[in-house]
Amino acid sequence: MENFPVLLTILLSPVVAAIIMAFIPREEHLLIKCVAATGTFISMALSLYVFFAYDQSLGGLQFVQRIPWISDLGVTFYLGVDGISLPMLLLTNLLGFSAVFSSWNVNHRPRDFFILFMLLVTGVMGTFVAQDLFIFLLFYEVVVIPIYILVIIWGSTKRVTKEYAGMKLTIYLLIGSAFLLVGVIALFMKTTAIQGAPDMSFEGLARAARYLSEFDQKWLFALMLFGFGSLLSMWPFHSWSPDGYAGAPTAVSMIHAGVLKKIGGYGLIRIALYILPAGAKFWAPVIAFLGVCGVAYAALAALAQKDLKYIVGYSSVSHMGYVLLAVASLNVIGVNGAVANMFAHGIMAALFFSTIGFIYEKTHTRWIPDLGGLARQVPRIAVAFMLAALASLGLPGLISFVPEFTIFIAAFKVYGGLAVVAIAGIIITALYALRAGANTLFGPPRPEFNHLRDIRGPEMVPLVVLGTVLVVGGLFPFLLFDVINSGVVPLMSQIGGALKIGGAF
Amino acid sequence: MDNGLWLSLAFYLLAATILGSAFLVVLLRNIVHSVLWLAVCFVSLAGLYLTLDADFLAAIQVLIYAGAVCIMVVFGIMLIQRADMKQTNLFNKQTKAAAGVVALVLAVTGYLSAVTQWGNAKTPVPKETVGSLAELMLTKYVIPFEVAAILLLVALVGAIIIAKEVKG
Amino acid sequence: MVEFALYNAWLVPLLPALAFLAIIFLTRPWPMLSALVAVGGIVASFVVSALVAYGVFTNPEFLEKPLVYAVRWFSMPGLNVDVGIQVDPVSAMMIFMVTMVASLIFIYAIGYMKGDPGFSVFFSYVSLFAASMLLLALSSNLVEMFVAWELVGLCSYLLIGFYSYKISAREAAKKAFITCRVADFGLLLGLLALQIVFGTLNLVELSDKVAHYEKYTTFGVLTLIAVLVFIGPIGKSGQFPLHVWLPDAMEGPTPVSALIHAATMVVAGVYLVARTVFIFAKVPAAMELVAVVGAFTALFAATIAVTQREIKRILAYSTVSQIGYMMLGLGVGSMTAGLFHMWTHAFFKALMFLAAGSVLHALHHKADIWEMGGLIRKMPVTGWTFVVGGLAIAGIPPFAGFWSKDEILVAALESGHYVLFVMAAFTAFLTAFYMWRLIFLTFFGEENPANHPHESPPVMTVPLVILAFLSAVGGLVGTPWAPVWSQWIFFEHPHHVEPNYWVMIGSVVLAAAGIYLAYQLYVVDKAKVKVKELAERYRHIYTILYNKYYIDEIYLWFNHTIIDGAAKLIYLFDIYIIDGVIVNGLAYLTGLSGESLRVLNTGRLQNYALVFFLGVLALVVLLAFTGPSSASLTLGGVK
Amino acid sequence: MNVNLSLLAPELFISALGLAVLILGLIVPKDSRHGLGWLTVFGLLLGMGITMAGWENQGTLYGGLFVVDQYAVFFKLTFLVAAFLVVLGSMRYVDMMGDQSEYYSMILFATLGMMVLASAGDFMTLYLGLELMTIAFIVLVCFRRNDVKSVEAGIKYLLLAGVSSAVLLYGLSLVYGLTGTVVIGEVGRALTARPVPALILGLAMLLAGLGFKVSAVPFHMWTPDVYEGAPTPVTAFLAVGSKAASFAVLLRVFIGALPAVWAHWAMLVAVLAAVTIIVGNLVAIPQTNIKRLLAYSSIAQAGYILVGLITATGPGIKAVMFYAFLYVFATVGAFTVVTQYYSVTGSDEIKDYAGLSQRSPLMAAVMVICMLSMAGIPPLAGFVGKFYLFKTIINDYLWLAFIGLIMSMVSVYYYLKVALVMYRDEPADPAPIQLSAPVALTLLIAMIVTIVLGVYPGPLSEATNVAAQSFWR
Amino acid sequence: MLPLTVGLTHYVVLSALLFAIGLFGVLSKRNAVAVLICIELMLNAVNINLIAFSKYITPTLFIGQLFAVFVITVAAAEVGVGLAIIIAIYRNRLSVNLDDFDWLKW
Repeated sequence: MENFPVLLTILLSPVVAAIIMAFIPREEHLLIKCVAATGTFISMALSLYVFFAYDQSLGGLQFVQRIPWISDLGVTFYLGVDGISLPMLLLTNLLGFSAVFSSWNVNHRPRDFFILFMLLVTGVMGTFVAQDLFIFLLFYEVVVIPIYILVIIWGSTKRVTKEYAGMKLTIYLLIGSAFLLVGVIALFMKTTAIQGAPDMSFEGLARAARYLSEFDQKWLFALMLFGFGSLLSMWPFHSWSPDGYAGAPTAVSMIHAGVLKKIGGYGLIRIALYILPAGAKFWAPVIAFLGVCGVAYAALAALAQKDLKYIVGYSSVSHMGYVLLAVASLNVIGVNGAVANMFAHGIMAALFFSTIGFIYEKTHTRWIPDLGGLARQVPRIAVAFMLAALASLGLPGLISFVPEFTIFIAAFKVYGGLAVVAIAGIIITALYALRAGANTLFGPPRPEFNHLRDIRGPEMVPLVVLGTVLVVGGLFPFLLFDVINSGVVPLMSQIGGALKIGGAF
Repeated sequence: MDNGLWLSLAFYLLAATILGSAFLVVLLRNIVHSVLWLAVCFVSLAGLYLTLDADFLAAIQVLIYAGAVCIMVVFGIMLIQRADMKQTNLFNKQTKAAAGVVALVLAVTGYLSAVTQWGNAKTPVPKETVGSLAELMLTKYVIPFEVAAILLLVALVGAIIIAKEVKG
Repeated sequence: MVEFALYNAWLVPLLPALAFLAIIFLTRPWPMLSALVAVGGIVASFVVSALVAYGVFTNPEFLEKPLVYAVRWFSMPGLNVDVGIQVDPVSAMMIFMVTMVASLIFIYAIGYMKGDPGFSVFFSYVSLFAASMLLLALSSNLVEMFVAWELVGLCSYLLIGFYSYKISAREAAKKAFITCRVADFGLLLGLLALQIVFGTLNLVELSDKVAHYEKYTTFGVLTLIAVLVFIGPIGKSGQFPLHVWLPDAMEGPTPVSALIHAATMVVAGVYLVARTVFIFAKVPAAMELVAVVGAFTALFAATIAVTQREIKRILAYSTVSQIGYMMLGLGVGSMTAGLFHMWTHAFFKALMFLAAGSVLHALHHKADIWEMGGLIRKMPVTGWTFVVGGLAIAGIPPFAGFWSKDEILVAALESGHYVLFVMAAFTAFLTAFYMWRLIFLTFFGEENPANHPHESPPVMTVPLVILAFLSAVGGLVGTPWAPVWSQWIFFEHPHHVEPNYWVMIGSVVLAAAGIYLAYQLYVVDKAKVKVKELAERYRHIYTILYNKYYIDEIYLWFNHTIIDGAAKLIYLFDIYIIDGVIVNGLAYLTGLSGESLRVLNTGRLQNYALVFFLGVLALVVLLAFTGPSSASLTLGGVK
Repeated sequence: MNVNLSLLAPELFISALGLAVLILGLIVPKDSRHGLGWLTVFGLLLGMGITMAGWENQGTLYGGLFVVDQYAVFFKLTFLVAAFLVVLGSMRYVDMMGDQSEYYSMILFATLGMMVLASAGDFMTLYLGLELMTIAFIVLVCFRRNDVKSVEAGIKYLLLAGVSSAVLLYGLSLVYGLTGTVVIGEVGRALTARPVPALILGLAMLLAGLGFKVSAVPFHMWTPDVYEGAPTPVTAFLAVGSKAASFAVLLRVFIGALPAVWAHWAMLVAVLAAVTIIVGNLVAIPQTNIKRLLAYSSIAQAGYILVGLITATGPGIKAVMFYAFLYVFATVGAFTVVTQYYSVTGSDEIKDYAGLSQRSPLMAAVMVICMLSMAGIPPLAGFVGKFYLFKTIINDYLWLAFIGLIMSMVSVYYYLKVALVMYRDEPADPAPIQLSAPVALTLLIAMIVTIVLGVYPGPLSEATNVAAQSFWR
Repeated sequence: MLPLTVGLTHYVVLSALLFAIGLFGVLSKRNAVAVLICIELMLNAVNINLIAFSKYITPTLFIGQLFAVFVITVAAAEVGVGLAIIIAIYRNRLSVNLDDFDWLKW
């Protein structure tokens, strides 16, 4: 087990599943779904193993794999996990596995669907285990195209057409990544000039970037901020997010809102902040401001929505505002909170989208005025919905409370009044989350939904898996935080000099 | 100097013919007339080459251009213009714009060529032009030469293929 | 045994929590079994609590030093949060009271909820509710307390909205949660500030540090923190101006009302203030605030209660008013008095709610007291127990309410809060009046022929009787002559109250006056002419009171006009400006430029040649007029 | 004169092959001319082998007139690979067109022209190589001589190529006049940093003439028309072979002969690259014909490759080579799909590609992957190529990097519109498209190489590094 | 030296003039054949340059002349192919008017 390439196996398991599926006749729906489930299950099981086998006392990168890759770019095929990437990896696999079951009823071209979905999951995972910027970039956009195709075929047209939604999602993120790419290339050239030899690993870049001029740090960080920020749906670069989620099929919404978005936050911490701390320090107030804007703005916008997916879409923009605010606080607590909140939001948003997916599948509508009283007819869906809604509003005992709490501490300490605005967001969040829940699930049951069949069998998997994580993570936050902390502390101590912001309180 | 004077005279004369006939080629409305003036232009060019001590080139010019090319063009015209030849070579709608652009191009090329301090080797050209060219072609420049041969083959085959009547 | 209970007090919240899990995952299909599990859980918890209480109240060491055991919940550099159990007299009293009342309510609910399709779910919810409340009581850390605090809120949400198919229930639940959220926002800010300033949220450590707060922060900040923390209780305990959710919470099943209003949720605010009293004690201004809010709320709610017609709604406003009393007690510096009132109130208010539930049960949920009357003949147990509750709340000795109310009044007077004292005294009069108005209209006078009441089954009446007993004697633990209560429940040093006979007599007179007035108006005057006349004469005041000072309407307006309006505005801005103009606009421009450039490819090859030579010209011009120097200046290019 | 003929082996082999195909066409009966395709394919494979074998065998012939360095060899390999893939993927199409022997020999002679171009050490060889390639292409473009579009494309290409050759020649003649030599290396030594007026003119004309061949804006106008009208395999070969060869010679001329005035032309090339990228990508957006769309996209690609020229350094040359190589696979892959689809349906309109993903998942996948590689989406080869290209200019031409990368993301828009039609829509005729083995092989090669080069570009990167270093030897 | 005395510059300017005339024809004539012969004029302009440079710059090397030979060869080949295409297109469209050949556009 010592030298077993765990991460590579995790990464390749869905790919292998996809390849197997390609050779299954397209009519064998059940077999295809089983293969997909198996592929993601292996990844999930292994990532759970990695999560618990990770030696927190040792910290740092573990399960490392390095293969020289491109010599003149200093690229190594460098996989590894630390406390920051580990939760993200686990999250991806939890969601990947759940999403397969959320899509259990896809009967329109399921083979294509699941093949693309496997690629999507692999791409997302790759970004979290890559420790080399180039390899990170390779995975970074793998996901874009499967998502586009998934949206245009299996998506749904509501306020905007699915074609528009998919295209907007794709192009928006790609343009963001174009800026990121410019930043990366410039960073690469500058660090190569400093070191004399190219090195694309995160550590190598960070080592060399220390000698960058302050000006360079600032503008490079700005580019990365734009790139990662638009992926994180940082206000005002968020408008792809609600439309995109609304157009996407359930599984894509789950993965996209659940983990893909988090690549933005992860990149911001693991790459931008780590490599360019001085730039981060310069831009932190701006990030905080945009984060707070996002929290308040998107929460209010969510309040005005009548389509369930739009509510969750705006809600995710709002929640990512917290992540930004946390990152901007530039201290251990904040970054801990940011990573944890990404994990928490991932689980919660995925459960939300999964549930909405089931509601839509069964009632053929997501329009709140057309819904109501579902709690009586489909109680399990109602449970899932309420779990997600309550997690969304940061109910203690569910996974998102402690992350938000830590974020608030960090942000309140650093930004005071600005943070208060963000914290006030919890009120609006409660308002829209409960309103959505009340108007969908409660009230007089509608006779037209009497025949609905509650989720059962494989459909229960997302609720069970994600709900369990939601509760367990909420009751035992140290499970999550100890791991994250073991990654954040070394990172922050490495860049502490550049930040020169007062340490722990 | 005497020689130079004659040369100058010849140059101006030939230049005037070349430019005049070239103008006519462009301006005339009958394509056959244009081709005829083209032949005149080519012949005078051959004369110009003689003033540049390029007798072999002059010969080729007459043979290939004034002879072969012009005849070929006339054949071509005959194949496609079976009716009246009078209005066969008209100007298109962008003539004015073209004139403007050409004027600018001419101004730029003419000016930039004219103001350049060109070198002048002041060495006479060896008399043995044909021999020297032949030797160059078959030794140092054999690759371009062979390529030219293949090129002609390609052109030949290509012309046949393209012009071949389509059956059925 | 006692030792075991003391050191394993975590069982107290855990047992109901386990009951919750067991019902949800195992016994849900079998209602009676579920009920048994729930009752078993809470009774077991009561037993442990009783042992804990016994252990605490027999060992004065707990007065000096609370028993705390905790485990790490999560930690990172600069932030350590423990979860633990803090056993001291206050928490022991609290869990004892909560488990006792809750046990009775659970048992009562077996009868009350019989036949309800959500029977099992109901018991799972109330179990969770009890667990949360007990965790709140035992918390050793403010974060933990906040967690429990919110869980209590969640359970109240679930229970108020228990009849979720009713739109009113759904809205009431939402309103309760969101109103509390607004308050929690303040509380959360306060907790954050505490953590940031003092670096800990453990109660024991915090109280040590706050004692020397000068080392950490300024007086101003501490004041702010105290005020922020107090916002939480304002919401949770239904104090003005966040009391609006509480009357609406009557939409839940009656046992829930009892649980929420009597023993548990609403007094959580009082309990929190008591738990963090070390902060308030340092900040007189915050104490004043607590006292003023309490007194004002007491009076304010009482005035509303006078005009209400629905039985549970009157009780709800009475609760608001009574909690105002408790806050007043805490605010004037007597934690002893405040908590004492909480203790007695738990019994008599639970009693009244359950009795009211019994009435509603009998009348098939017809709630208007004007349509009742003479019920005592058909429902003697319910009626007479309710009367006991009425006497207790009105403050007639020796019933429980008298002692605690008296103590608060004395504390207010002694601390020099004369205005507040007068307000409280007047409230006492009003309380007696409206409560007896209710009793007279409901249980006495003429029967309404439309009703066919019948006494409730023993499973409901037995708890009523027990509670009536407790309401009668529960105050005896804290009489001025035998101040057992104040020897155990106090802050810093025992608060010994000398019996103040003037206040005693005064309050009894006021209570009697209130009851008499009610008797005159509602019993003697059979046709209720005078009442109608009064209502007519003071029409405006009556309307305002009947409409609860229009506070609900103001909030509704604020919510629907300001918040939703802003939401709508932002949404429109989002889709038309950010998305429409900027994002789609850029995309449209891109497409448009493509379309327009495309037209240049006319298909005429001579156009192409023309463009070609324009290109050549452009190149020449660029080359000729942009040397390396000027070009590099303009486009940042050549080295 | 002692001539090391082994250096000429690839060229000799290909010309022999071309002649053989031509002659065999006269001998072989009409029905079995199909075999000529296979002969060409295997011949090209052998040619690749011969060329590869000469990787270490470097030298110059005739005093620098013919340069065989690894730079040239790499490009020759690129052309041969392109020709190989094009022929392999289009044999059925060619059988439908008829005149196989002429077609294949033209392809081979065009390849020969490119190879000569890659090795050209002087202007005359350069010119003849260029013209050999061009004339062969002209013939190929109007090979479907009963198709109006094909012939129209032919005449457009002929006349515009003639004009551009004249301009190029004019420029070459001026450079010759100024330096007294036509050998590229000697020109480079003879020129000084201060340009005389005629050199400015010559520079502009060279850039325009070669810009025409690589279809740089504003010399690109012929590209869409010719690409649309030409037989699709020819378009593919035109897009990859002709373009790559022209880039090979563009680099040779500008970096080899004109480094002295680099400071003057660098900015020009940068502007040209920017304009090309912008116009190519923007105009591709509204296209409805797949070939036209790919034409505009190839214009944009030319803009990207031009970026590598700007710095006139080893990494830039390397980037150009790298990109040219991967571009071959992406383009041929896409065009092979177009060819195949045309043979089945007779349409090149994008809307007619509806449901391709269901009729032939492989074709749809190859199309999407190839297009996205052109757009530079990781982990496909195009991304690595763009990375190499832009890394050379990032320090001095940041604005160009922004333009280039943002426009490459814009380009995804029109590529995805094709994907949209192929994947979302239901096919009009749901019958699966049967791929013949060679076509399937071509598609697989294109797809796999495009992915592999994107994921593991190490070896190619090494090779291009070596080749780029050989440029100055 | 008198400007009248013929030197290299004269030839170069003459070349430029001829090039321009040819170019004008290329840009403005409708008849495809006319455009073709105008291209020949442009090529001849180049030849003037080449031969003049050959005489004045490298009189003994004959590079320019050789270049001119190749240009003439290629030009002839081009004309051949060009005429073939024109014939083919005439057969298809019954026109040699370049303005008609705009089926391929945008």
